[in-house]
Amino acid sequence: MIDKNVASCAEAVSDVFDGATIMIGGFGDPGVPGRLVEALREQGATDLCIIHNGAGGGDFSLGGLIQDGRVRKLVASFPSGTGSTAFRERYLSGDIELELVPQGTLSERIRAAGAGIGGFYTPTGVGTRLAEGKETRIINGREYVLELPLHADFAFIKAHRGDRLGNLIYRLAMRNFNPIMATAGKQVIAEIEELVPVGELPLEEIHTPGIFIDRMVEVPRLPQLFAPPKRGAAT
Amino acid sequence: MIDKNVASCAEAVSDVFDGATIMIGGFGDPGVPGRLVEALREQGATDLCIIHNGAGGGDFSLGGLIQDGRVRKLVASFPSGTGSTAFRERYLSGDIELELVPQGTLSERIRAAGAGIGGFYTPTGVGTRLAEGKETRIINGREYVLELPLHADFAFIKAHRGDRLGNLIYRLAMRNFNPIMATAGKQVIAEIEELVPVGELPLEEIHTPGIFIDRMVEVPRLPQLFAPPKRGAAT
Amino acid sequence: MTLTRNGIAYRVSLDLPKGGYVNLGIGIPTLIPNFLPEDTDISIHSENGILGVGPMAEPGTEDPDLVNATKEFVTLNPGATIFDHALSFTMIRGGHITHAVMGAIEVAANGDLANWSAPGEKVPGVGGAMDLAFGVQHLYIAMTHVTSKGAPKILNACRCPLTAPRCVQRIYTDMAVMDITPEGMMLREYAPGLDPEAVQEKTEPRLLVADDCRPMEIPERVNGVRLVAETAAS
Amino acid sequence: MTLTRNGIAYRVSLDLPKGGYVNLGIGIPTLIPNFLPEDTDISIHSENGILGVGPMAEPGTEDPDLVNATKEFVTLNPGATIFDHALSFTMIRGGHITHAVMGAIEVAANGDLANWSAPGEKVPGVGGAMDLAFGVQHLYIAMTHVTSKGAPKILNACRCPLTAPRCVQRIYTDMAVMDITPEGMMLREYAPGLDPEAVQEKTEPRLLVADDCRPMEIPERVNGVRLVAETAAS
Repeated sequence: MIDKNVASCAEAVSDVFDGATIMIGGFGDPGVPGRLVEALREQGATDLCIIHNGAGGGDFSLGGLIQDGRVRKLVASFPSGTGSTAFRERYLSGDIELELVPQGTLSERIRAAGAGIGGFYTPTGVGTRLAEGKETRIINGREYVLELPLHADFAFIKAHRGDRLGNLIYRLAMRNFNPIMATAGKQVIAEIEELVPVGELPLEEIHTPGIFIDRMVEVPRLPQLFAPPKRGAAT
Repeated sequence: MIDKNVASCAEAVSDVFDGATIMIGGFGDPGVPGRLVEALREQGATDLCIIHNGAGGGDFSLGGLIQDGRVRKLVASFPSGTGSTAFRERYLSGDIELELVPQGTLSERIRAAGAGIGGFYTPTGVGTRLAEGKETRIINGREYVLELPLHADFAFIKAHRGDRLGNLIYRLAMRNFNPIMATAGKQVIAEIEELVPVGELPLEEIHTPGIFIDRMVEVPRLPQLFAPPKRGAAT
Repeated sequence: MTLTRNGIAYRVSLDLPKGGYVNLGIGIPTLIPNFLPEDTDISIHSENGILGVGPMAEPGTEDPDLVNATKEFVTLNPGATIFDHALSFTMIRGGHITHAVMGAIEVAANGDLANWSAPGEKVPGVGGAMDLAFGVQHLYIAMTHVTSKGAPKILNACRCPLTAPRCVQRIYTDMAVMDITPEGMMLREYAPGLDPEAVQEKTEPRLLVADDCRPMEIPERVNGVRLVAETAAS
Repeated sequence: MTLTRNGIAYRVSLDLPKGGYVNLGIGIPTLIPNFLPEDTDISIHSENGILGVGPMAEPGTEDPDLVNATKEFVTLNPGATIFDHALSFTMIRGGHITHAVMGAIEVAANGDLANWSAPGEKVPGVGGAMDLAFGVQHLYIAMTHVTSKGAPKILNACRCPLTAPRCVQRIYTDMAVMDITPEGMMLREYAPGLDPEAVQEKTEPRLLVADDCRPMEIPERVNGVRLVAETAAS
């Protein structure tokens, strides 16, 4: 019987190696696998390349990992949030490299990696600083820039409910980058809030089929981070 | 108040013009908007280019449209099914043009059109007859072929339930090409089995957000085409 | 007299059509939903995967899993949908979002937009601004006409790094409504009490004046919110 | 003695690992699920957007919305998932499907595969075969060793149009199990009662014989289904 569940976040991230490239899901707080990232801080791997929409906040999760000096490079669309103090400090001192990518291009490059696409042409960025040095091409009268897939050794994602096969459901805006990062990491590790028996997740509502998931760990939702949804439609 | 519902299939397809390119969803029977295609047969537009996985069957729906001599060109991955007798006959007599596309490339080209991607590199087909004459390129040591988006003037799709805003839910294997074709047609017309009030479709289960839908028509499921699902998990 | 920030938002709201799919940037655009009639069925899009964003959540009722692209806690309107980033940017890049309204640092006469990298900003961040500027059907700018130091923001050519070239269709400011046309920037409306010359004075490129150019029809207040500033323009 | 079609399917089933994600083509591969132990948690993938395909539907209980890629009415196993074509081919092209088992018209010594366009077939059709051949981690071929006229199907070079070059990893036939290796085609196992020479006789390329090459261990019947043919190979 296949059971992708592991006992702890520490076990889930135990094989992350120095120099690894790691995708971290989430946008703002929703969908960030914060406990996995905290376990990675404990685990010790360093010289990491992180792919995430922002640069984390405060000294928890990605913010803490950056503050600890463990991140060599960040690939992000919006690392300039006011809360991203650790990144700001290390970026301004030249201690971290930044690859700035428009958000839609970031998401599409991740999807391309997961879908076996070798590259794609997007209009986004043509004629701007973010396309400088990149190959462009006119197709049907419109100019596009060639963008390449973003692969990762590991993807850390977060979901609301999951079963032992790795089938996952996200809640509300927790979804964001998580389903596409789940397709793009060589090893995909899911932090889930609730493990349920196989067959309990409604078939047609499963957002991420288990095929994409290598390991998962149940981290019950913290009560102080939870307020009940306000509208019937929202659950 | 926005209400994308129209009264009849005839009204839904009334503006299809001669020479139009039309995507038709479905794979096998599930998800084929057969009543819309039948209304199109009545409507009379001809010289059509149809994008569909197969070539239809018998003399109903796409099979009938081809039999009526209304299809100039078919873009498909598997037009050779034994039931596709109308296509076979017209193809062998040279009366219909065929663009044969591997199924994954067909799906990705449709998605690219919907997602504003100008083209993409896929490994599928490199070194085979289906990539002959196409541009290839080596990226990270692997050879890829450049494929371009497939746009359409109209997309005919089918869903199980929908609300007046165009939010749609598919049932079981009815989903297939429908959600991606919904993004790729200039005018997207949905045949739905049941119209429900806004708010009734569970928020996180909606497969196609209404933004992609222009018009929809309720065509109640025919009892003789329905057998109750056999397992609890399957509904 | 010039418009307040709410006044600019109100004026934009009049141009958003029933059933539109609208992405709103930070700043003045976030005030727009307050002025939309209830029956417009306008769906507000948020890059992080929401269509049908409702009002901000009341304090104490926030749902930690429900934020908008600015990371504010929001609610959902009936008929809202949730999706992943790939589909969210399919909506944007694929041209399905009918309107985006965003702020700007600079706009040029040819519609060039600069709003992602300000002078002196040390940490760059672009978010979804570029995809929106390249992808949506109609890009509207809502901003103050001049900088806090009184310098023009509507220029002959942008000096800051571009978000996208030739992307802006219409500009709404506290002083005027202007369209980018093939012939140049065209003044459509000016704030009550101003005139085309007063707008031109604060605008670097030469303005064309539309045949039907007119003062904005704008109430002083709506729902108790002031739309027209109490003091005259500086 | 040679294997029956069920025998070939049985032999393939022994090599599919626990927890594998397997796409099965038409013909012999469709017989494989009958031989998988219940606890393998192998998920059968169908191109039209199903992972976790179960047994064929019993007559009278078919669900019209639930067919596999061959358009047969199927059921779903617990834990099955449904998705659209984009995600289905993300699984295939992105290398997430661990195994595909398909039939072949011809296989060449270098692993070239031809199975989408047969000689004399007038209407071409490719379906998902090319994406599978280019995308999956392990591509296995399950087929009869020779054509119905007795001609070899394992050739020095394919004559029919290729599905994909150098894609096949292993071939299972009624006579043998062979691997494509960098050195050439290597015989691993032969049907009970045959020997390497008998296999070579029906195979165009020169076969390498593995050091541990051996007769297949295969029961005559499983669950009443005959795995070994009653008559000797022609």
